[in-house]
Amino acid sequence: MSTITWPILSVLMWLPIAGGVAMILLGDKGIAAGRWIALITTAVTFGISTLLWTNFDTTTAAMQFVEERTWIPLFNSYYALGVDGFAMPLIVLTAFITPLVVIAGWSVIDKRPAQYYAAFLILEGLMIGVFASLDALLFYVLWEAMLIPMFIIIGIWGGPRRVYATIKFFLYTFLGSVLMLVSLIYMYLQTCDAGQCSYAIADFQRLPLGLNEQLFIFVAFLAAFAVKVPMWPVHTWLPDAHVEAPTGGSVILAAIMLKMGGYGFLRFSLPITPDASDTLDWLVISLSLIGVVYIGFVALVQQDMKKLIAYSSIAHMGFVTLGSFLTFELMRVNSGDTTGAAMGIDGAMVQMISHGLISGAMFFCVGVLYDRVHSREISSYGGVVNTMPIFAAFMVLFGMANSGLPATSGFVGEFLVILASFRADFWYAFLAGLTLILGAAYTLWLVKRVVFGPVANHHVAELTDVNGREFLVLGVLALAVLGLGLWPAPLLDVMRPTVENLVQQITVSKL
Amino acid sequence: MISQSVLLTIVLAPLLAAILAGLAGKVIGRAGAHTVTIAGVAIAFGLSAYVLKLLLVDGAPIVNQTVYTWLVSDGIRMEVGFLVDNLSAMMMTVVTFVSLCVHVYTIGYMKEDPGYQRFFAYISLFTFSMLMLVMSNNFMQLFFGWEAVGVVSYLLIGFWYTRPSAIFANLKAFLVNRVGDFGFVLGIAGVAYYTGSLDYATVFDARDAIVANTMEIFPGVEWQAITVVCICLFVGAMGKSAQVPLHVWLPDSMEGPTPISALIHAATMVTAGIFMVARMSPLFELSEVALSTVLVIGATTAFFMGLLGLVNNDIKRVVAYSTLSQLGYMTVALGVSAYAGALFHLMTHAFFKALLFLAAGSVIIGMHHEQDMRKMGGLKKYMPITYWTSAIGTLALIGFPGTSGFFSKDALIEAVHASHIPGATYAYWCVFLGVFITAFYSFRLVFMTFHGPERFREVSHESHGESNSTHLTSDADAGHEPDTHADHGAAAHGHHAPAGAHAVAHDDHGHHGPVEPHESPWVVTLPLILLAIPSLFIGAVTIGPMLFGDFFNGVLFVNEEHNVLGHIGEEWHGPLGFILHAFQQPAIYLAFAGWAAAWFLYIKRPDLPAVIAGKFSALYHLFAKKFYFDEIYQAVFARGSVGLGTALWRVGDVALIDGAAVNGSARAVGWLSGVMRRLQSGYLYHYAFAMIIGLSVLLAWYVLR
Amino acid sequence: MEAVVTNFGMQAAAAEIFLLTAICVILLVDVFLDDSKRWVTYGLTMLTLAGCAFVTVNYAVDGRVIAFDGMFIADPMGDVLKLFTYGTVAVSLLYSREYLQRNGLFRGEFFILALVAMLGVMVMVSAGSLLTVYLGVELLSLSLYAMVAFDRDSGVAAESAMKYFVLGAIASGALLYGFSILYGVAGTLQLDELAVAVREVGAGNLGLIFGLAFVIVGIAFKFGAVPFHMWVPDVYHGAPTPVTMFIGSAPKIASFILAIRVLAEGLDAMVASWQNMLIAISIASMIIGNVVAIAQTNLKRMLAYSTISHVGFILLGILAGTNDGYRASMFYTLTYVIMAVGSFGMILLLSRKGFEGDQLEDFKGLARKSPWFAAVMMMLMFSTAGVPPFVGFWAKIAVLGAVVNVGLSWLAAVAVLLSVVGAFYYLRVIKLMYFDEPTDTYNIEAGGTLRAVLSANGVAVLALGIFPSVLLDLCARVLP
Amino acid sequence: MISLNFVLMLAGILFALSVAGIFLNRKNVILLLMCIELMLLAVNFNFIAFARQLGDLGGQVFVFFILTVAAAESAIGLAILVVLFRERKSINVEQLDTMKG
Repeated sequence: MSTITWPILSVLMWLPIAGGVAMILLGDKGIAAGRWIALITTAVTFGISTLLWTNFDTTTAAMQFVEERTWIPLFNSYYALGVDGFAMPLIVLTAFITPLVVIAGWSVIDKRPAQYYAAFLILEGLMIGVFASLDALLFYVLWEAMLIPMFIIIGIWGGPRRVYATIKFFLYTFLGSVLMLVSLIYMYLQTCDAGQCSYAIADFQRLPLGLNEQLFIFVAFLAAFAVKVPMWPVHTWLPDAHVEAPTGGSVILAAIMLKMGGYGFLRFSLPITPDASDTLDWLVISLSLIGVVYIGFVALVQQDMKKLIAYSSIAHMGFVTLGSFLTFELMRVNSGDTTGAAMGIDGAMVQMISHGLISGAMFFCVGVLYDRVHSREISSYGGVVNTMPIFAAFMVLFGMANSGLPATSGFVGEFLVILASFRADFWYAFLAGLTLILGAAYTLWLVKRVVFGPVANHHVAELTDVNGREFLVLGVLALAVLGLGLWPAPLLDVMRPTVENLVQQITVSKL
Repeated sequence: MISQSVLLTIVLAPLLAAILAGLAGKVIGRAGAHTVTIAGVAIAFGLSAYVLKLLLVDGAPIVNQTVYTWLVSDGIRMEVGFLVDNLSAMMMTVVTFVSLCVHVYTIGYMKEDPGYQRFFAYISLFTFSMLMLVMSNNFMQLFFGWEAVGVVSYLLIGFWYTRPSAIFANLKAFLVNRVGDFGFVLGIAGVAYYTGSLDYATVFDARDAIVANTMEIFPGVEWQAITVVCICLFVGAMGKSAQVPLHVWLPDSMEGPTPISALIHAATMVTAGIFMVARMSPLFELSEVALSTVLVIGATTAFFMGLLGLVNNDIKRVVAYSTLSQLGYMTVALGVSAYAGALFHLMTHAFFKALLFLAAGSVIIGMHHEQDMRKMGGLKKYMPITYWTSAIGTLALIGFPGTSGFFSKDALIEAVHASHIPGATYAYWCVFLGVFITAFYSFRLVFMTFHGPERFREVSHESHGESNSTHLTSDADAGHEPDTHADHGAAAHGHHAPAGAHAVAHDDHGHHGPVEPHESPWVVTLPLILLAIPSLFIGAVTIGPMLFGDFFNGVLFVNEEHNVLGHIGEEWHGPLGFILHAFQQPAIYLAFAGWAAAWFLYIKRPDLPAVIAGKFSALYHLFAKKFYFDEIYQAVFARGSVGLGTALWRVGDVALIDGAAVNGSARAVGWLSGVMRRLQSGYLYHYAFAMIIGLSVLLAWYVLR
Repeated sequence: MEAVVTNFGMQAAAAEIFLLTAICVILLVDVFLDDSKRWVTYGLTMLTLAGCAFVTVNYAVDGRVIAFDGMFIADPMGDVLKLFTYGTVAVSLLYSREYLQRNGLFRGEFFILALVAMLGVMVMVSAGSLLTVYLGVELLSLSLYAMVAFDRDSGVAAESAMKYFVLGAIASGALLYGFSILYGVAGTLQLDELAVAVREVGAGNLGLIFGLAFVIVGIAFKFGAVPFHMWVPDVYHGAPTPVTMFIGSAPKIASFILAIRVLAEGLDAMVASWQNMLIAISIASMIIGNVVAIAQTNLKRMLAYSTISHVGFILLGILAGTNDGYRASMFYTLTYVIMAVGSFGMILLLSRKGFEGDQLEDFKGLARKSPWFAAVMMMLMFSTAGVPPFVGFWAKIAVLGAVVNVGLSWLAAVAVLLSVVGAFYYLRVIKLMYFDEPTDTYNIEAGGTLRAVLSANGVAVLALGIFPSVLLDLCARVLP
Repeated sequence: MISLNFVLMLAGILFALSVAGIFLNRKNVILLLMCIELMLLAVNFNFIAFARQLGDLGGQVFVFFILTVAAAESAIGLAILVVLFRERKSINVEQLDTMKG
């Protein structure tokens, strides 16, 4: 087991929050020091999170680095943290992205900078907490609390229609999650009937539930997670939120917040309501496929760079949901044989991580341009390569990654999911595979219109290439994207026991 | 014994060179850039040749080893590894050799270009990718190389990124290739499904598992799984090897600098599809349906794409169409299970087609980046080396007895003739007539370029205009900017002027109106000579072992009933006998006929072509417009998907989901609250009344139930 | 539950007696003070509250003690509620002082009325018989009527007072009518005997149900639940802010205890009947409250509607008819009181001479003027909206748990969905504070006390949100 | 001998009257106060009748309290009325509508 004896997860969760509070107290006057506080805090957090990876026991599906303290005796709810193969990579991703966000905002944010960094730091802590919590109540609290900083971030530092966007974002996601709350309470009461009241997710997973109960719970979860992912047709908050959010906000939103939905499916929906998932997987799968294709076409015609990338995020997240829900169809088609299920889930997880890196990078790229020209319209660019060759190189690289080029991380997840879905049904693979064409089409068309071509206007003519700070951010992300693409094995090794355990878990009916 | 380190060096030398030239281009400078890359490729070539020798001469065992495990998921182990047998060794050698020549050639061709280092980085990177493709021992890595070469070709077609036509062409090329890759991935998925592995050896051993299965893709229609898989894989090949209907990208790819056209779009990358199908021969052999598909598509490409070469006046595009048609020939060979024949033609074609392209490039240099053949003529005496080398290339292309092309093509036609699978007859006629067409347009090119009056002396504007009219067709689909001459002029000189500016381009064109052609520097001519040698002789030397010998034993797999080559091989009495035998066949006379016709129309009676074009104007335009493929694709797929996207977005997202559902409900609530607040009328008696209502409801509910 | 019955129960009612005495003293003292010395009254009031707290703690009971021949009940829940009432009143008086002084309302009557109203609450809390309940209700209501009309120079105040009065009178009339019927059927006024009698008569008895309907009207009115809510917006709007704050806080505890004493203890056998009635009422309240609040531009009025919606939630717990339910409702009531006091405190914080600060616009750009208090308001709003990690969330989850537990999951679903609608107008306040720029340049003039208490109030909302057990366990202990 | 039901009916009628009076009357606030008194009287009838029926003093005691409270209530009501009149120069119910919505 892990050699770490101190409460590493609590540190990961509370260190950034403490940093955020410190920033608030420090205020805008001491922002010069404040930036460094923010950077150091996040960097240290990332450092610690790597310990999580290095000390991770890849032989077991059990929760690791577990901490447990009584929190609300009346509800038998615990402050319980722990990670498995799903949570750990996502936590590391979170800790990896946030410092980049801090760096990216370094000299760009001049409006209430202290609060800006504070919001991001607190957000980071909460997000790590969401991934790490083993107690459903704690999970829900953090899940909702997470909305608050993001609400503020979009609302204060966002674009012209920020208010509409941020309120839409908040209510959309809030609406999604309240039903989940009801079903959590319901399950809690079921555990009470079973004898031992508990909010522990593990107990929920063990909880015997009838099919109808499961269906209701599943739908409630679906409402919560589908909005977060987001899946068609509850995706429309995302483009607005992305377009209006400041660069950092978009990055966090795309890179991490969307992953919570996928994580929720893996942690809650599938293990808690396997039979309902079995009954309704057609729904999730078809929504995912619609997402991939429909959204692919929609992305094609976007005139706003951020909107285009936002839509592409939706399309890519379609692979996550698709991969996660293949198991049952596989069993149906191949007479109970679950081969391929694990591959689908592997693919989903890898896709989440890689999309975190790529979409983050894409939004950073847009941010770089936006900081110079203050326009997100594709039409106001063209021939950027002439004035920003280095940036152009990055943009092309990430564009290629976004269209799923082998040797970039974007390929791995999609490849695995397509392979797995072929086992379930040729047409799943066919529709999913269309992303090869659509993804390339919208991404490279974007690249063509923005990066290539003759210098379009005097703004472009006056552009200056990326500075050291931007180069650092983009470079680090580029390395991560290539690294994961060239050698994804370590990531999959970390997840394997957890994935296999999940497959084994959901193939056993609760009825 | 072939050590892994050697193989790694072969692959990594070009990669490192590329990285060095790409990232440190500024530092190491132009000379540095071409030195490192050439060094890298030279090393790769040397070692490849060494490996080939080890295999052939020293009889070293076939290498099939893993470098590292890419990932393991659900029991399927995906690895990066090398499979080096005669096939891949041959490909490695050819690729590195041509690549080396092109590297050297580039020094001369690109010397004025500001993107010098970038260019060398790209072509080295390409070499790396291509090597990864051919040396792979599993599908995953194959697909990696497959996509990687696609990307490099994307980057290189768009090398002059300020030219709208160029960046249109590279996007087009990538997307069309992606359509192929889409099928390819499905094929790979199928393989993985039925065999549970992506490793060649394992898959081929388990191929019976695929045969055993059927798929019901459309309800009620049972398909042979193997057929589906093979056709999916072949779709990939169609994309890379530009087979109808996925051929549209190749002519446009001529937007790239000429060395690229030679290396990528003639010699190596476009043959990846052929290579892949040959690699998969154990699978394809099991599905006659798939083979017939391959055969028919290849035949169609061979014949109809050849026709287009007849009318085009852009020297590079003529060669491009001949490439298309030759790829068709190879595909036909695959279709009749003459894999060896296909690979043999692949090799010879690699040499002479690269030669032709580089020669064309040399002409273009000599003509100061003029590509319109009608502005050339009589160049023979100005650029002799170019002339003779390209003459050799042309002879090889039309299959003049004794040249390498002769052996490969003739054997190929023989094979088709001998085959009996469905579609063989059609295919035979296609390739058979194709011979005439090939000869015709090839010599048309030679005559228009090197013989006849020196048309470059008079600057004829109507011809210029006319040239656009036909020439334009290749870019009309680009939807922008018909005057591609402007681009050629402007960009090839490296002025990165906005291509929208016609004026600039015209001046540009104007001031080098009448030019004095000159022979190209040695860095350009040396590769021509180097390539001319194998174009002449390699065929005679290698036909024996490659077609009828045991060169491909254990690599290619041919079902007995398909084994046409073996059938031909029965009366194989050495190259000389083959030549003699050829004279008893009609094909060769067709070739001569084509030659003669070209001579008659373009030397004897240069006025006739226009007349004929006028007579058969319908046909002429059909050819000039390339059967309207681009127009149709543009209208259906490009505009179609944009239209669909707009519809889905405006109607689906904006109107329905957001407008009606989301904001709609918000508006509804707002309206409701506006209504409800009126209940709060402010009048005391209303309030009281409300209470009474409430009370009576409660009472009624419970008392009067 | 077995109970200690003492006929001579002075000490059970020690707090009430002390308070009454204190009121008389203050009344006398105040008469002899001139306006410059009003702070004496103020001080005495505070002392009285402290004294009450002391007495209550001192004579706290650990079981159910019935005194005055069953007229008076003292139990732990009562003690807790009383202590909370003292606290609430104290805090609201602290908030109010500056406003009152500024507007010439800093007069003895205000404090005396407040104390009397509080006495009414306490009587209700300890009511053991319908008679005591009625006395408590009237004691509270009458003082509140007077307080609303307290600002004699304000027309709206007078108007709202009149509306409040008339409607309140109708309500208490209905309540009494119901009582009389119950009395007639059950033959007793004692709540505990009533419970027994109802069981004998049978919950299905038409007479009882008839009476029950009237009683419900009375209770619903005191809560301000739809359709008996009409007075709430106007009174909240018209009354001077301190009075609004007072009405919005302590009396909620009274309404809660009223429902508990009468329905849960007196008529527990009829749970089936009043559960259905309350379901209808609570859904209506949540709908009207949340939806109409959206259209408001006056913060006091908006909070009035938000009160209505919260009442819907409180009723959810009560209608569950289980101890969890009552506990949840109690928790909800207490947290609601904390949040309401805070929200009105913010209005008082913003108010200046000739500036009420009760318009939503007045909050524009507060985050620029005073980040800290903007944060406090944000916490209050999110808490009121029921967003974790603030205490309001726990109130909601407790109530929902109780409802789901009695098999009314659908009701819980409806409730949460409506709470999403509600979230919108709380978000709007935050939007005004954070996303909009200030329209005026005035700074907050409020004094130290107000600032300190308000800060504490805000922090409490967060702290209780992170460690809800503190309060939850308390409720659990007094309502086992 | 008058049976309980008659009294109850009377009380009910009185109550109904008072209620009707409250929301039918649109002119004078004073009338409202009267109606309220009427309502309380109806309740008193009930209590007394029941008390007599049950032979229990509690009800009658209750009545005394009600009477007292009613007195206080109308006192406060009139006080508010005075304030209102001072401000609005009118006691017309229909003019009590400055606050709505």
